[in-house]
Amino acid sequence: MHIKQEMKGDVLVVALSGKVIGGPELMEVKEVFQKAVDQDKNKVLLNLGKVSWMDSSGLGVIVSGHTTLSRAGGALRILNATKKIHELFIITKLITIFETFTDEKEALDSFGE
Amino acid sequence: MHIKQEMKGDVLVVALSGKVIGGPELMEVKEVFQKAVDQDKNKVLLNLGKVSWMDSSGLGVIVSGHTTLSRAGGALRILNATKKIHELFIITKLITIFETFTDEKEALDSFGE
Amino acid sequence: MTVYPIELRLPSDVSVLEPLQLIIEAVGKSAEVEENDLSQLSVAVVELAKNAMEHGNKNDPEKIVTISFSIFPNRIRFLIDDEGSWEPEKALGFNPGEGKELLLTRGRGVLIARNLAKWVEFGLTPEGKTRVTLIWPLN
Amino acid sequence: MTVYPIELRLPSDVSVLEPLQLIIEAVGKSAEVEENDLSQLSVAVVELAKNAMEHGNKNDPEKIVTISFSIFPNRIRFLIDDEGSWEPEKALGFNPGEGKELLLTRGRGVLIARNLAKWVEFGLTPEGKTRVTLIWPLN
Ligand SMILES: Nc1ncnc2c1ncn2[C@@H]1O[C@H](COP(=O)(O)OP(=O)(O)O)[C@@H](O)[C@H]1O
Ligand SMILES: Nc1ncnc2c1ncn2[C@@H]1O[C@H](COP(=O)(O)OP(=O)(O)O)[C@@H](O)[C@H]1O
Repeated sequence: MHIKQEMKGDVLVVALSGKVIGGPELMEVKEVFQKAVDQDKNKVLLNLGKVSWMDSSGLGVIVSGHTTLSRAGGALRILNATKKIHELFIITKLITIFETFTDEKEALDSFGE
Repeated sequence: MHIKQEMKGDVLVVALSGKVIGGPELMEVKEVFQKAVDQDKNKVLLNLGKVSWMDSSGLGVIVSGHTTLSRAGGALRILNATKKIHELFIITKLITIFETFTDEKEALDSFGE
Repeated sequence: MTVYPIELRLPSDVSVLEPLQLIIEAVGKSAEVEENDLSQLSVAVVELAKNAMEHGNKNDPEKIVTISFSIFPNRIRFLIDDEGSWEPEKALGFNPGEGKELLLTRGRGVLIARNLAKWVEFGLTPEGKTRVTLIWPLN
Repeated sequence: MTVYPIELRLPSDVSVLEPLQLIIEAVGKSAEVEENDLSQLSVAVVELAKNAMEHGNKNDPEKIVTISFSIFPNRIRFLIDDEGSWEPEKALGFNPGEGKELLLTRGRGVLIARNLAKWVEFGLTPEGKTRVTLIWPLN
């Protein structure tokens, strides 16, 4: 798994790629969200477009990010979840709490509303 | 593994495809050679171009085919061995007893010489 | 035709998860599971293997998770055994996803495995250890 | 860093060869063996596994071949154990390929495994059973 971070306007875009399978790597993702809040960047767009494999551990970290960011008055939104990852959001009903996008501009704009 | 047979002039072209890994399948290949001799088709060109995996069991059957056909006054020649299969022929020195070709016409013509 | 199971014995350590995921997809491939379904199969099995390591074996790398699989003409059967002795009834009705539970960071593994694999059954081996059976139909 | 081995237990039956080939390539993949070298790795291991089934276990499906593998940073180590007790010296000098021997239909497995894997060592387990060690370097 790789993590790439980039500011676009006042939104932190975090792009994961590869396999999100568990172990110490997942802690890193959790820390990214915590650090974002610490630095007052609490609008985060998580790009999952290049994630080739993910299971419930990945979802757990995403939920924890959601909680961390919401509490700080921000939000975590999802970009480009593949069909299979989208299915996991549906199975677990997480789809009801996450806004998901397939267009980056639209996703970034949504934070301004 | 699949076996395809086709007469081209007086040469029987036997094309293997897929994995040549062992078990009852290998017996089938052996029988193809035996049957060819029984039917007086003892010039056989073995096309390995579509074999994705092969080990020493495959080589064993090819050697047995060589012996069967040579004894009947014919020959077994090899067409389109992939780089990896060619390497097996080199490692085992079988390259010294088999004529190998990368061009079908040339291979077919070689039987007439 | 007798079907002989192949057994995979894994120490309870996160380092095995990645090879495990690829191995399970290799098993699926050899049973001719469609390319596009392989990752769903591996997600389901890895979820259950993680549970076995974590809840059954308390992440003790000396404790083994055994995954045995048999490829039948119409299905693959996976048996996922750990060294714990769970009361399987606890698995019944476990289903987060309403109200506040939605925000728990865990508790989704069984739900996902059950949804992807259609048939996941919790039980015990004859020796009284936790055994999860997952059936993956082939067509 | 402790490296924990994963163990694969295979009944001595030809039906396991195809899943085994794919599983070994999955192991290679997870150790980042180059795509193009995967089939050489699987040929080498399958050759040795076939020998273990055939010569060690006399093709008795009740007898098990155990392949355990450990992925180290610079190599994968495979241990291929069967239930026989071979005198390993017999493996030394075994090398067909001269004169009449060239036309034998068998006897090429070890030669091929040794050439593809660079390091193949015959020995015995502490219990006196046949163990073949194959080391696949990683770069
Ligand atoms: N193999 C097992 N041994 C013991 N308990 C288990 C096992 N598998 C699942 N469980 C129990 O079922 C619960 C639900 O599992 P799961 O849905 O995967 O969520 P999580 O593992 O994230 O808690 C676990 O918290 C655990 O209590
Ligand atoms: N695991 C084993 N147990 C006992 N004998 C073995 C084992 N592996 C190899 N051998 C011996 O070494 C010989 C050479 O093996 P190999 O080169 O693979 O040729 P083949 O298996 O075709 O005879 C075998 O014929 C057998 O006598």
